[in-house]
Amino acid sequence: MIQYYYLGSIALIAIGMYIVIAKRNLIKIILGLDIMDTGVNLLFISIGYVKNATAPIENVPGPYVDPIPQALVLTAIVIGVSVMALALSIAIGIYKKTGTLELDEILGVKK
Amino acid sequence: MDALTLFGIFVLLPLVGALVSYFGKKYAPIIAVIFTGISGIFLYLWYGNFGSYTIDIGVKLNLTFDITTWFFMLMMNTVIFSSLLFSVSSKLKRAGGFATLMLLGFAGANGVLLARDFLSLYLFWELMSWSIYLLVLRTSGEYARRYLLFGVLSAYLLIMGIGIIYYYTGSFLYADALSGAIPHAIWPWILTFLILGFGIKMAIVPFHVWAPYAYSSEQPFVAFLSGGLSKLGAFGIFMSMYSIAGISLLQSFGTFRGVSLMGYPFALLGAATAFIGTILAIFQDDIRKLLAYSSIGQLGYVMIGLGLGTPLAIGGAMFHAFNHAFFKSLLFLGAGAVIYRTGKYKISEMGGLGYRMPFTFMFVLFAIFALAGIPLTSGFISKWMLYEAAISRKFVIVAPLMLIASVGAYLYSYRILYGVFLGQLKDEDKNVKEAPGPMLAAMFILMVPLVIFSIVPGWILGWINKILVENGIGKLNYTTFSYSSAIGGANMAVFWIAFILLLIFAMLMFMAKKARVVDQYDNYLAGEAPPSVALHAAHNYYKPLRDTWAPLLKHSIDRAYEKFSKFFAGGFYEIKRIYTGNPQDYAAYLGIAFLAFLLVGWWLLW
Amino acid sequence: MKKALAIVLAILIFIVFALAFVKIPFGEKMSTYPHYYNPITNQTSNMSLPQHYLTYGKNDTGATNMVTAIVVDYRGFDTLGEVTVLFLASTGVGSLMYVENKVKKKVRRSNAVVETGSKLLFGFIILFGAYIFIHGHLTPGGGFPGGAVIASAFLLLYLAYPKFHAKHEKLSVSESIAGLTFVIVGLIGLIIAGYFLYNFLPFGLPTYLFSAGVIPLIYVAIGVKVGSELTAIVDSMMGVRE
Amino acid sequence: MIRPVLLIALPLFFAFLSPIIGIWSKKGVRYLIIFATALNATLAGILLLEALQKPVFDIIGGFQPPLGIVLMVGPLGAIIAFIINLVAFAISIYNLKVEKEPIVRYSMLYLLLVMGSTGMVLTGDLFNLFVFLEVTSIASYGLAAYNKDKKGYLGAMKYVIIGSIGSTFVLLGIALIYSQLRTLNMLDIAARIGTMDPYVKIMAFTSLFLGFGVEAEMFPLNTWVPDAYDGAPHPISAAFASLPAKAGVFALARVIFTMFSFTNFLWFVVVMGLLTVFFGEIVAYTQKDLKRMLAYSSIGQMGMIIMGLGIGTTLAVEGAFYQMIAHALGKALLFIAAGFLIYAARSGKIEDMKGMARNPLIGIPLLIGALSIMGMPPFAGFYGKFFILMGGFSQGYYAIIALFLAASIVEVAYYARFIKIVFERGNESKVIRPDAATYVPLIILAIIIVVIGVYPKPILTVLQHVGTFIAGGA
Amino acid sequence: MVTDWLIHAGLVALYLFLAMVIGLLFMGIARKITARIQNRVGPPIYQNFLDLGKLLAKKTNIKHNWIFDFAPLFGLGGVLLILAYLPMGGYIMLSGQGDLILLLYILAIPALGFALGSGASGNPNAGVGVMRALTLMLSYEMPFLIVILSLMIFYNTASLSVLLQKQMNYLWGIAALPISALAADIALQGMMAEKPFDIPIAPHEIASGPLVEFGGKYLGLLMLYSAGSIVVETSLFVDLFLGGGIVLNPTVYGTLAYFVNYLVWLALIFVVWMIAIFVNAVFPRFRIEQAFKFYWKWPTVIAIAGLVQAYVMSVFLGVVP
Repeated sequence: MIQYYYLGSIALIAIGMYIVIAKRNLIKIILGLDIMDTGVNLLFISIGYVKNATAPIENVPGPYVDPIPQALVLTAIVIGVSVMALALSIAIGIYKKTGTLELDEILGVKK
Repeated sequence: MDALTLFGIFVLLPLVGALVSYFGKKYAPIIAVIFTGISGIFLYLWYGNFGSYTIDIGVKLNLTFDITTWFFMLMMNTVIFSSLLFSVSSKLKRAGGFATLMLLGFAGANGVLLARDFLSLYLFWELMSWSIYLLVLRTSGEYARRYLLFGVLSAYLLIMGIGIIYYYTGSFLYADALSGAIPHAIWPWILTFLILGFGIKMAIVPFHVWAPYAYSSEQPFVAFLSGGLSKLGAFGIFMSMYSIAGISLLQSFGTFRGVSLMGYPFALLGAATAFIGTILAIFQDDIRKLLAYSSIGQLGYVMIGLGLGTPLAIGGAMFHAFNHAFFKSLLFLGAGAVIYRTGKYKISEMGGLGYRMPFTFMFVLFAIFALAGIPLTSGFISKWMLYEAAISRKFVIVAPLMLIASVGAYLYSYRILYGVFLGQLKDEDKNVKEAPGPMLAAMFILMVPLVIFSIVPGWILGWINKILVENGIGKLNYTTFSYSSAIGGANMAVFWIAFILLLIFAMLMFMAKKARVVDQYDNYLAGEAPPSVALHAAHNYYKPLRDTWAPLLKHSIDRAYEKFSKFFAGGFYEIKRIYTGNPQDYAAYLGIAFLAFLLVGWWLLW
Repeated sequence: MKKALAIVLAILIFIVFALAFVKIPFGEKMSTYPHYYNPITNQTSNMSLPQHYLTYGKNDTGATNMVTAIVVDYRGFDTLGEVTVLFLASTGVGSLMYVENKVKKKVRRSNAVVETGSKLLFGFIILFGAYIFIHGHLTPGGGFPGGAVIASAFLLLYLAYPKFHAKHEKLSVSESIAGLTFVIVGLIGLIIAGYFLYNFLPFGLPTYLFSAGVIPLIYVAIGVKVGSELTAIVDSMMGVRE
Repeated sequence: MIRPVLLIALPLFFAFLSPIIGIWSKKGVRYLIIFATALNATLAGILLLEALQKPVFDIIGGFQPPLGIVLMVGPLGAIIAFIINLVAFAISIYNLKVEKEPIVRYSMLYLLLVMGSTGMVLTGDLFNLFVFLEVTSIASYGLAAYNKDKKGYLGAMKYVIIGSIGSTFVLLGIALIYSQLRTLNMLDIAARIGTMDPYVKIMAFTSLFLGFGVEAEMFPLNTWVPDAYDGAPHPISAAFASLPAKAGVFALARVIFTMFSFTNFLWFVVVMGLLTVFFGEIVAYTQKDLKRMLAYSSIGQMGMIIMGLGIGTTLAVEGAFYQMIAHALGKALLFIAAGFLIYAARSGKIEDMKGMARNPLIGIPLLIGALSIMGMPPFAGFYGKFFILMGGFSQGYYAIIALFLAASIVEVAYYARFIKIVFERGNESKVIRPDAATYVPLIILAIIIVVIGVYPKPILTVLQHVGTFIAGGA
Repeated sequence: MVTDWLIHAGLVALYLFLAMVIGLLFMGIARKITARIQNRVGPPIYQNFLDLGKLLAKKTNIKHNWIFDFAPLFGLGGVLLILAYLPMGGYIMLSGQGDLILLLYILAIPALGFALGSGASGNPNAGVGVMRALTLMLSYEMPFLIVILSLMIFYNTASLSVLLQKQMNYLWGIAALPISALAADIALQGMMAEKPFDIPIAPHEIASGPLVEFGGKYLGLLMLYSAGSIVVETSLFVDLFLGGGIVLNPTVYGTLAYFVNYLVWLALIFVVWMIAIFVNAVFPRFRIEQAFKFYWKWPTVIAIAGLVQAYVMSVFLGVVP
C-alpha cells in the first residue's frame, strides 16, 4: 500500500513550516502554524487506519479502525484550537499597539 | 577529640559566631574577638593530639589535624584575633556585617587547612574567596569585581587540577592521588593547574593585579587578608607539591643540582614576583598600594622557597610565610591606625606622625625591621634560610634577584618610615592622638613573636622541622639559639649579646652631655618665618629612580589585562547578533537544529 | 534569501520524514500490531492495545462508541487536561482582550432574513448540539463536537443581532460548574474505588441511553463547558459593539 | 497514603472554582491561589517522603498501565515536583503585587501553569506528557502577554511561534513511536524500544528531544526566552524561570533516560548543553536590561543542567538534578528581587539601579541568590555545579569542561558588575523599603537555599536513586 | 672558662679601639693627601682627633626628638658590631658565629639608624640626602652582591672565617677572581661615598645631606661612626680578596703571627684606602641618576663576568679550593 496519506500529511507539515519561515504577515504565520497542526493530526489518523475497516462503533460489525489515534487527535485538535485562539488574540493585541501586522514593520518599529 | 569537636570548634564555631555577630551591631567586633579567642585557646590546647577524621554532611569531608595544619592555623588565628581586636575601636560602618564576613572567611580558611580531600578543599576555598569578595565590596564594587574574577579563575584552575586527578583515580582523597593510577606524564599538568590556582591567592606576578585593589579596603580586613589568607596559597602549594605529589615524584622529573625540574620554574616565577613586587612598591604614593605591592614581593620569596624544594628552602619558605603573616598584618594595622587618626591615605600628605603616635611608630618600625630582614627580628632568619638554600645549590639566577629585591625592600620601607612618621609634622596633624588601646594591643600581639623568635629561633625551627620530617622532605640542623646549613650558620644569642653590649657602650658615650630639645623649624630656618606649608620631602620620593626606570614602568600589567578584557567584550557583542529578535529566524534555527541533530544521530548509527 | 532558506528547509524536512514514514506500513491489519507490555505487572499480553480496546472495551466501560470510551474512560486524564487547555484558552483570550475603556465600534444592522432565520434556527441548533453530546457514548461525536455546535448557535445570534452580548458572568459560571462536575466525578471515583476518574456508576445495557456509567455524565459536562467556553472566546474576540 | 493525582486534581478544582469566587471578592481569589499552592507544596512534600521507599504508581481510572494513564513518581520526580510547588508558593505571595486588571483570570492562569508543570513531572504517559506540556505552554502564552504592552505581546508572539512548532515536533515524535509500538506508556515504550526500526527510532528521539528542548531552553531553541521573560510581568518571569523550565528539562531527562537508551549519542547532548551555556552567558554579559540579563543567565544555567544530563554518569545526573533544584530557587529569588529593583528604580536598565539594593531585606537575599547561582559553597548551587564538573571530568570531557569554566567566569563577571551597581553607595535618598509581599518570598527562598547548601544530606539521600532513574526506572 | 672569655672580650675591645684610631688617622691622611693634590698644605694628620675632642666637649647640643638620638646610638653601636664580626688581621672575633649574609644585613643596622635619626630631624635636606643615599645603595649593591655571590659559589662557603682559611691555603680572592675584585673595588667607591659617589653628603647641593642637623656630641659620635665605617669597608675588601692580611699561619707561630698579620692587614687596608682617596681627589661628583645608570651598566657587567667565571670554575672545572 503506497503511503499517500503519510506523504500528504508530511507535505502539509513542510508547507506549514515554509509559511512560518517565509511569510511576512503575522496572520499568515499563525495560519502556517495551524496547517502544521492539521498536518500532524492527519498523520495521526492515517497511522490508525486499517484497510476497509469501519469506525470503531460497536453496534456495527466488521473490522474496526484503531480507535486510539482518533482519541488522541480529538485532544490534539482542541489544543490546536486553543493555541490558535491565543495566537490570534495576541496578533489583535499587536495590531492595536503597532497598527500593522507586517512582521518587519513590527520588529523595525520595536528596535 | 573526635571528628565533630574538631570540625565544630574550627569551622562551625566561627560560622555560628558569624551569625551571632551580625546581630551584634556595635558590639559585633567584640563578639567576633571572643569567638576567635576561643578557637585560639583550643588550638593551643590541642597541640599534641593530631589525627584525621571524616564528617558526613551528605558528602564525606575528610579532615586532618596535623602539625602543618596546626602551624598555619596558629598564624591564621593570631592574625584574625588581632585584626578583630584592632577593629573593635576603629568604628567601622555596619560593623555587624564586617564581623560576620571576617568570621566566614576565617571558617573557610580553617576548612581549607583541615581539608584532606579535594571536595572539602574546594568547598572551603570558595567559601573563603567569596567572603573576601563581600568584604572588598564594602569599600568599592569595582575592586571587588576585579578580585572576584581572579578568585573565580583560581577556583576554576583548581577544578581543572582536581578534575584530572578525579578522572584517573576516581576519588577526591589527597592520599589516593599517589595510588599510581595517574600516569607520570600527566603530573606536570595537574601540578601546574593546582600551583597556579593556589598562586593566584598569593598574588604571583601574572595574577597579582587584583591585590592592590583588594588591599585598599578596610585596614583590619586587609591585615587578615594579606597576613592570614594569602598563606592559604602557600599552604595549598606546599600540600600539592609535597603532600599530594610528594618529593620523590617531583624528583623523578629530573633534578638540577638536587632541585626538581618541576619546582624550579615556579621558583623563577617567585623570583620575578619578588623583584617586580619590590620595584613597583618603591614608586607607590598611596600607603595601601605600597604595602600591597610589598606584600606581593614578600610572597614571591615564599614561592621561591616552595619552588626550590630543598629542606632548607621549604623551611625558609614556611618561616618566611610565618614572619610575613605577622609583620605584614602589623604594617597594615599600623597604616590602619594612621589612617584612622588622620584620615589620609597618601604618604606625601602625612609626615611627622612618629612624634604624635610613638607606639604606632615603634610597632611599624619593628615590622619594617622584619620586612627588611634586619637581624633584630626573625625576618632575617627566614631570609637567611632562603639565601643559603639558593646559594648552597649555586642558583645564579634566583639568588641575585632575591638579594636585589631585599635591598629594594630597604627603599620602600624607608619611604613609609620617613613619609609617614618622620619629617615635618603638618599643622592639621598637630593634635593627632596616639591610636586607641585595643589597636595598640592588637599590634603588640603581632610584634611579640617577631622578636621572640629572633632571640630563640629554635622553637619555631622545631615546628618547621617537624613539618618537614612528617612530609618526608628532610630535616634542618638547628639548636635553640643557632642554626646552620651546608655553607654557613649564625648564632643569634651571640649576636644579641654583642649588640646590646655595644649599644650600652654607645649609650654611655652619648649620655656624657645633655641636649636641649628644640622645635622642628629651629635649626635649618635659623630664625626665618616658617613656610606656610611644611616642607616634607616625601612627595614623589624616589623621583630620580623613577626616571631611570621610566622606560620599563611604561608597560603595566594592569593595562594589559584591560586591553585583554576589552578584546573579549567586543567579541561578545558579535555573538549577540545571533539573537536577531525576528521569530522567523528563530523558526529557521529550529529547523536547522533538527536537521543537524538528525545528521549527527544518523552518522553515529551508520 | 529567507525564502530560499525556507524552501530548502521545508523540502529537507519533508524528505527526512518521508524516509521515516516509508518504513511504516499503512493500513495493515491490527493483528500485525506488536503486543503491549504491562510495566507494573511485568507481563506481555497476547494482543495489541487497540485489539484489547475493541474486544474488552464494551464490558470495561459499557460504551459502544470506542473512541468515546477511550477519550472519557480509559484516557480520561487526557481529556481532563484537554478541558483545562480549553479553559485556559478562554481565560487567556479573556485576559488579553480585557480592555478597561470600552471602545465602541459602529456596526451595520444585518438584514431581516438573517434575523428571523437565526431566531428560528437557534433552538434547533442547541437541541441538535445537546443530542450529540448526550449520545456521545453511543453515536460518533461527543462532548467537543456537541459543544462546538452550541457555540455555533450563539455565533449565529452574534451575526444576526449586532447588539447581542452573552453575559460574561453567566458564561464563566456555567463553564466552571461544568469543569467542577468533571473534577468532582473524578474525585468521587478516587474516594469510592481508590482510582481517580473510576467509572463507579453501573454500565447498564449496551446501546441504551443510560449506559456506560459515568461517561454520559462527563460528556454532558464537557459539552456544556466547551459550548460556553467557545462562546466566551467568540464574545471577547468580538470586542464591544454599541 | 497520598495519591499523586491529588497534586493535579486539587489545583484544577480550585482553578475551576475561582471564577465563581471571583464574582464575590477578587482578593479572595488571590489568597485562594496562595492556599492552593501551599496545599500542593505540602502534598508534594508528603509524596516525596513516600516516593523515597519505592516509586509510586497511581493508576488513573482503574485500568492497568498501557490501557489507562499512570502517574509514575520516582524519588527524583517527587523532589522536582516538591521544589516546583514550593517555588510556586513563594511566587504566589509575590503575585499580590500585581495590580493589572483581570486579576482573577491572572490567578487562574498562574495556578494552571503550576498544575501543568507538576503534571509534566508526575505523568508516566507520553501523550499525557504532551497534554501537560500544552497546558503549561498555553498558560505561559496567556501570562507572557498579560501586561498587554508592546514588549509583552511581541515576547508572547515569539513564544507562541516557537512553542507551537516545538509541540508539533513532539506530536510527530509521538506519532512515530505510536506507529511502531502502538502504545503510549513510557515504561512500555522503553521496554520495547529495541524493536523499532533504527532510523525511525532516531527520528522519534530527535523530534521529542527538540520538542521538549524548546521548553528546556536548549541552545538553538531558546531564542524566545529573553523576549518572553522580558515582556512578562515580574512574578511570571520568576515563574517561567523555575516552573516550566524545570518541567521541560525533566521531560528531556525522561526522553533521554527513561524511554530511549542511547549511550553513544549522549556526547552530542553534552555539546548542545555546552553551546547553550556558552551563548547564554556570553549574550548575558552584553545585556543592559536586568530582566533580559537574568533570562540569558537562566539559559546558561539550563544549559549546564542539560550538560549534566548528557554526561550521563550517576554523579553528573545527580549534579544536574541538584542544579535543577538550586536554579529553580535561586532564579525565582533573583527575578522577584529584579521585580522589586525595577519597581524601585522605575526603569529596567541596570545603570539606573544605583544602590537600590542597599536595604538588607532585599540586599542579603539578592546576594544569597546570586552567589548560589554562581555556585558558591554554602549555598545550594555549589554541589550541583561541582558534581556536574566532576562527572564531566570522569567521562574525560576536558575541553568541554574547560570551555564551560570559561563561560562561568563570564557569568561571574556580569553578576559582579550587577552587584557592584546595585550595592553602590550614592543615592541613599531613592532607596525604598520592600513591602511584605516582596521580602517574604525572598526570605523563604533564601533560607531554603542556605539550608540545602549547608546541609545537603536530605537532598543527596533523595538523589541517590539516580542510578535507577538512569537505567530507565521511575 | 670565664677567664679566657674575659681575655677574649678584652682583646676584642682592644681591636675595636685600635680600629677607631686607625679610622680617624686615615681620615686625617685623606685630608692631607687631597690637600697636597690640590696644591695646598691641608690640616695635620691628627686634625680629626682634635675635632672629635672639641665636638664631644661641647655643652649646648641641639636635639629634635627621641628618634633623633637613634642616629648616634645605632650608628656607633652598629659600626662597632660590624667591626666585631669582621676579622682584622686574621684575628677571628665573632665571625665564627655569623656568616657573610649576617654581615651584609648587619651593615644595614647603622645605616638605617642614621637614616632614621636624620629623617627625624625634620630638615628636608636630610630627607633628600637619605633618599639619595638609599638610591646610591641600591645601585652599588647590585655589582657588590653579585661579587659576594661569586665568592660564595667559588669558595663554596658563606662563613668569613672559613673563607680566610681557604684563601690562606689556596689562593687569594684577587688572584682567583680578579674580575670580581675589580668590580668590588668600583662598588667600594660607592659604599664609602667617596668623591664620584659622595652624592648623599653633597655639601653644595643639600648642605651635607643627612648630617645637616647634627652638631656637638651627635656630630662627634657620627664622626666616630664614619671612621669606623672606613675601616669596615676597606677591611671587608681586604678580607674577601686579599686573604685578610694573613701571612703567617697563626696556629704555627702563635701570637707573633697575629702581630705580623695585623701589620700586613693594616698596610693592605691603607693601600685600598689610598686607591679610593686618589680617585676621590680627582673625580667631580655624579648626579644620582648617572650614578645609578653607571653602576647598573659596567660594574654589573664585570661582576656578572666574574660570577660566570666563578660558576664555570667551580661547577664545570670542579676547582674546589
